[in-house]
Amino acid sequence: MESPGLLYVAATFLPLASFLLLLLGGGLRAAAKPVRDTPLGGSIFRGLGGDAPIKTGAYIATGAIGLAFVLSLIGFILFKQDHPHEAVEHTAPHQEAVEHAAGADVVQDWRLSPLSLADPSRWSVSVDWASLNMGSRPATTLSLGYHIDSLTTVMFLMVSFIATLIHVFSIGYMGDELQPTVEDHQVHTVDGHLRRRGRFGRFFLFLSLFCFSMLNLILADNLFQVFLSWELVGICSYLLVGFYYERRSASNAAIKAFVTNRVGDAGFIIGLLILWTYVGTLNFEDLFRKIRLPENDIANVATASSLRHRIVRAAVVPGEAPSRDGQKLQISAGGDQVVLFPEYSRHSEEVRKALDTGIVDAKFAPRTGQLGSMPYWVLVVAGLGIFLGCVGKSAQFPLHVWLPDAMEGPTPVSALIHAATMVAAGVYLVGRCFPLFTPEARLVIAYTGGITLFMAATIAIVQTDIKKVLAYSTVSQLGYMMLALGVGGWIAGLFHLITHAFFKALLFLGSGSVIYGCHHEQDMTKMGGLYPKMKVTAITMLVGMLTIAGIPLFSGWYSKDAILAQALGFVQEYPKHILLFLLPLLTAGITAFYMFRLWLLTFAGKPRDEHVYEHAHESPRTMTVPLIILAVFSVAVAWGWPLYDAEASVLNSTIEQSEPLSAKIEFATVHAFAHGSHALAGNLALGLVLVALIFASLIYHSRVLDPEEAKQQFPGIHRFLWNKWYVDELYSAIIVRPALTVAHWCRKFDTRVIDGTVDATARGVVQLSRWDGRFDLGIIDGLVNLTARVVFAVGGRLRTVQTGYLRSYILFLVLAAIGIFAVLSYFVAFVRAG
Amino acid sequence: MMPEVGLQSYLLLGALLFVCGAVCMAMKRNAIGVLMGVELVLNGANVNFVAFARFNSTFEIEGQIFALFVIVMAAAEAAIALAIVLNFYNNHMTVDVDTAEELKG
Amino acid sequence: MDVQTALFWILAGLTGLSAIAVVVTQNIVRSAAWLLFTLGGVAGIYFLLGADFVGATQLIVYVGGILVLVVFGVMLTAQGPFVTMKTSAAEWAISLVVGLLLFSVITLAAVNAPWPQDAHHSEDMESAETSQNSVKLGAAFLGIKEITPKKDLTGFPMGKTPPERKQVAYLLPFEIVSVHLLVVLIGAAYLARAKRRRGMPT
Amino acid sequence: MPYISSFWLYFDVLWPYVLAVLSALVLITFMLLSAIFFVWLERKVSARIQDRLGPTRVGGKYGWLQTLADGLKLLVKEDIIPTNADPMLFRIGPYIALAGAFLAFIALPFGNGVVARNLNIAIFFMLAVMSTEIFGIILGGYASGSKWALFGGMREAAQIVSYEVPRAISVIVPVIVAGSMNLTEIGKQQTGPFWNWIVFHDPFTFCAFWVFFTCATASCKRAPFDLAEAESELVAGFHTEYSGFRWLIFFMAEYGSMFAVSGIASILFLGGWHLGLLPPGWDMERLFGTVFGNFINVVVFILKGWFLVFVMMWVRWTLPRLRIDQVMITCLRYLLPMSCFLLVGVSVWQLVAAELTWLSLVNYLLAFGSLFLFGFMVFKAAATTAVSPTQLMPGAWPIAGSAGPHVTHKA
Repeated sequence: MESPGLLYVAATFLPLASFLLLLLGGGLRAAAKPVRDTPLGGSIFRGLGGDAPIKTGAYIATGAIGLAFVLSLIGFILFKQDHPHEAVEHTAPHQEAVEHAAGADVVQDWRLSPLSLADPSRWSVSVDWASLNMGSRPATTLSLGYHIDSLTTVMFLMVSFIATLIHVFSIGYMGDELQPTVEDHQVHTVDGHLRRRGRFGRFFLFLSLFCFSMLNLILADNLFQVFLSWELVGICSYLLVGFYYERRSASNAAIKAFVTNRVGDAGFIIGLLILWTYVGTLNFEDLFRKIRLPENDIANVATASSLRHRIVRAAVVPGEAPSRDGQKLQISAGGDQVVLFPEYSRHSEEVRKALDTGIVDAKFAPRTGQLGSMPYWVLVVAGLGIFLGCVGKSAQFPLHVWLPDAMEGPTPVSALIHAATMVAAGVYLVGRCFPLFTPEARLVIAYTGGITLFMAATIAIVQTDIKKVLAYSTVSQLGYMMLALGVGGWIAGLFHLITHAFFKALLFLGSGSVIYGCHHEQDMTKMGGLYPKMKVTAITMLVGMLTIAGIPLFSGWYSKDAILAQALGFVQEYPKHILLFLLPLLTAGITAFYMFRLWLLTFAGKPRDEHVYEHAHESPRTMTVPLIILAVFSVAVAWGWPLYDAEASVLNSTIEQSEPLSAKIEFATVHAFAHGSHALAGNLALGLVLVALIFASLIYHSRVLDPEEAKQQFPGIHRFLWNKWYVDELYSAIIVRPALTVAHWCRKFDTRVIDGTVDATARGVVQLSRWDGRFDLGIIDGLVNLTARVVFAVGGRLRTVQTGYLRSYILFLVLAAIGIFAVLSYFVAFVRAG
Repeated sequence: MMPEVGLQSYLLLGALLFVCGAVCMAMKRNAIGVLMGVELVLNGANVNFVAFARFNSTFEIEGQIFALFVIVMAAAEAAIALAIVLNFYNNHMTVDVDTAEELKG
Repeated sequence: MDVQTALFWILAGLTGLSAIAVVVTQNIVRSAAWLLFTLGGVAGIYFLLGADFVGATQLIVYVGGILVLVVFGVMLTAQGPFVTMKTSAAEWAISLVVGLLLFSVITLAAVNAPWPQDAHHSEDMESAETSQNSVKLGAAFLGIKEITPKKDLTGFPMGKTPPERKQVAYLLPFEIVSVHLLVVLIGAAYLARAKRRRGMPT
Repeated sequence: MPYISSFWLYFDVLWPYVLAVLSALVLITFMLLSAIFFVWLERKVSARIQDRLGPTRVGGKYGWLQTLADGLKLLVKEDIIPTNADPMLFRIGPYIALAGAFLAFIALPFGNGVVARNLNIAIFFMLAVMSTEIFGIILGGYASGSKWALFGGMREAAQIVSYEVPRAISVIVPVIVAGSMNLTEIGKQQTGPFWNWIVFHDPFTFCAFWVFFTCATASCKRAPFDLAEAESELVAGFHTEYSGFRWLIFFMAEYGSMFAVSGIASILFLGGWHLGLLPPGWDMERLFGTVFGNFINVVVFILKGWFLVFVMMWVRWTLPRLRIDQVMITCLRYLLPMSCFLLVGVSVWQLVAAELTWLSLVNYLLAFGSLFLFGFMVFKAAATTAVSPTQLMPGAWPIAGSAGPHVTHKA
């Protein structure tokens, strides 16, 4: 195949096609509705379902995403053929780094950056979408393109696979929406409950659009395209959270999610604009090549410098005033400038000269082959800005508040968007942009993740809504990933992203199955003892629970251990950041506790609500089959040989292929420590988890300890946790209320002063135009009309001359001839006489 | 006695024919009458041509040739005029030119 | 009074009176008959003027062709047996006045203008051997130069010498005219062809 | 103008008038006489062709004076003008027709110089004035106030206007050969033996003669082209309403024009007033002096004309009448292209024959071939025993009781 990357493009556009098809169908149906009495309109209207929604749209959407999955599977196989995995010898970290630095003169091209490929033309294509010119020189170019590397392939597989399963699940779960009239019991109107038309098709319409956006986000080879998709998934999230928009809570949650994400996106835009301004490109590969010292020079010879893959900082040479077009910089570790390398650095002699002399001739507007510079703090801000975007999307502290509320959406949406894929986009982007982050930014990432994971886990302990528990669990797990990335565990973080996607989808779908079986009852306190009623759901949920808790040989165990080991390694390197290890370790136990609590409250014990219990039933096949599949994958997705080795799995090694060398080099010692203390960290966590499991079963199963007692014993802590650490209240106090107050005053100013001024002006103008109108009508129109009337009157007289009678024309002709004769003869006589 | 017959006599005859033709055109309501008027006018002119050819040796040839041309043109004119009259009759069911007043002011 | 003069007055009287009769007659076919006399009289005038070829052409084209065509037209468009269309007295009066005006203007011009005359070969008509009119005409058509007398042009502004006259062959113009006539005849046949009228009672 | 008191002093002035009146009288008398003769001839010819005897009583054995009697009858007949008719046009119609036919005689030479007016464009003039004849017929047909007459007039107009074209073009063919439109000149060129006649000059003139004669027959509205007076369809065509003297004048015009076109044919093609049996360069004036020679010329010319008129009658009573569309098709689809082809052909012939002298052999070939054919026909006619009206016709129904048809074969 000439360019297998196009498979991924096709896989991306399939959901878009499905979206457009459904949109067209819906539009046609809506257009045909007023004319459904006519034969054509009627046939179109009834063909598209008539009054009741039809399943065709769902099949189209499911088929599209299923085909996308198949395509991405083929692409994955082709990619693996192109990029065979090389066995990594786990030797001493320093030794490997040194060998790497000095030994291999010729390095494989595709290891230059996370996005470098063996054969770029096969796997990446970029087209210019818009170009901004400054004079004759192209300033910057917005391009659309795809760039497939191993991370992309894995993400593609994960997203398309889970999305396919969730599509299938949704066909069953959203069955209520197939009715012509749906009664929404949660919305009260003056006529009782709200009655509306089923929105089956619309749901799959949004799902398709979301799938396209998410896949396009993964596919993108530049930040601009990522941003576009970012906003698209945002709007899909908004639409799907507010799917039941008649419910006030749902619409509020949708708005909250959207607005919170806006805060993060503001940071994202700032980061984008900084990079655009200083670096001049948004393409990942070009960005990394400019910011980090490249590995190879033009002759493909390794750069003989210890600064390879590092951000090269430099300080202004004292006494050298900056000239018009550039400045002289001296490379130094603590310098306040960052050297920007040429985009095609391998073609540059300047780079070698700069590295040899230590003096950089940085231009303000570097041309091809020239070096540039940007202030270091700006790069830090850019990294933090992009991270802020990720914080918003991945619901990290302090922007985590929207995610639990987003559970107002239908459960498949929660599973797909708000657990498995979209919220992971933030983590994905941090991983993708990893070389952009300075050590300071990475530390912020790590601490953000640490705080988030702990806080969310503690909140999850006291939640009673089954989906809220899972939502906070998601926030917590995302925190794990962020922390892993922040401490240099690039592989661990993204590894956890993949495993988490599977088991969290499983858990959400399981909860969806429970909710469906209990007739949309989400409160765990009303459940209990459901195991006999829904065995498949219970068992698959148990598998998911064990996975997230980190029981050995379940996939979560591998990834969580890797994160903990990475954190431990980082703490060994930098002991003052001990909190970065303690928080996740403790949270591992808490996670096991609250998940087990969830399962026990739901399925074990005696039924607490007879009504719910009696009506509970197992879900249909379309829902249980995805559950089983996801359970299998949750267990086995990270398996390799030997079974206990996390790094032996195909998943791990595939992700490892695209690990940026900068991460590998900068965190060489951390990796080495982590490798050494892997067992220690894993054992500590496992111990805690077991303790937590026992504790949970004591409380919620054996009833040795009464949870109500505990609640009364620690009322402060319980209230604190119940109120989710008062974050919402804090926001309300410091942001929402002041903003409302200011808005109130602004409104008053607007209505009184500005509107008053405008009204007064308008009144004046009206008065003026009234006079003008009179002038116009009376004098100008009068003149015009007078002219017209005169012309009309003259014409009316003159028209009688045009009798239409041929004969009178001849008479006139003869008369004219006589007249001409007369005049001519007069003049001739005059001339003769003269 | 009669006055001497010279060029002027012929010119006056031509003028008479011409005027008769013009008046005929102006007075006949029948389209074919108008056509006859045109023929009269052309004949009046032709008489002048031939008279000049006779009385002015400069025009001995040209006068006659122009008369010939005029006759041939008259034939063409008559043919086309008759075709127009027939069309006119088809459209108006009459040949009264006074009914052709669609374009009057 | 010699024959020429007498014939002129006879023919001129016949022609003029017939022409007036054409105008005055109300019946269109009678007008055509009077027109026949007018045209015949004009042909006679041509013969009298020595232009026998033109006269014969006048007869064959006008009488044999155009007049027959005109009567055809009358017959094809007549609805009653004898078509008459009355003209009002006022129109009569106006037309008469205008016609007299025009006649007086032309008469004044014709009588008062100083026409250059050189009456020539007045006796050429006596016999075929001496009247070479048609021969000259043919030679002129062929562009034989010697046939055209070289004299001053009339109607030229006084005091200016007229340019050298160039001999023109009239064959090409005559051909053009004849082709034109052919085209016109075809066009007329096309125009006048029977068309199926829509919306008309058959 | 000088005052001259004596009559003889006026002679010079009056002589042209006298001459003109005399010529006109002679011509109109000839026309009248020949018309009278033609009427008689027509009756006799038609009778013989129809196996009848025709007039036998008035004026002797052959009914010589039958036409005179007819004319007397017509003259004393009541002159009827129908109520519907337009009286003026009804009256002048026959005279216009007669004038058209008569005017043609002005330019028709009966002998060498025996012509009322020797015009340079005589043949053109004749065609022109003969074309005015139809106008009288149209007027008569229109003014009669009868639909039959109107139809007849219309047919006449359409037919003659159409046939004028090939007639004129086929006239130009001998004119091109002769190089003149002066009929006297053309007649003079055909002096001597009969192979000098223009009809034998070349194949094109030979064909042109037949075309011309056909067109001439048609333009005289003679059968088989007598659609204007088709008695089986239109009662009597344009002269349905005419009676008496006016009717007579129409017939005089018709017979006059018949002789006129026959005269044209004989001058243009058949040697004019030349007998055709004299050696080359000889003519009657040379043999018998100017006056007597010319007398013989006139006789020869008139006999030739009469013969052609006889042929027309022969054709009339032999061939059935065509339909009007066949008449028009004959003209427009056959005669017109043929005449055009002949015109082009004779022009080319004149150019080529000037170079290739042996082409004059065609002349003799045509002349003697025609003579042989003519002689053969005459011999055939003479050798076949005439079938008298009293005998049975071959192929007729046998009379009951008789012994059957007995046909007398030649011995």
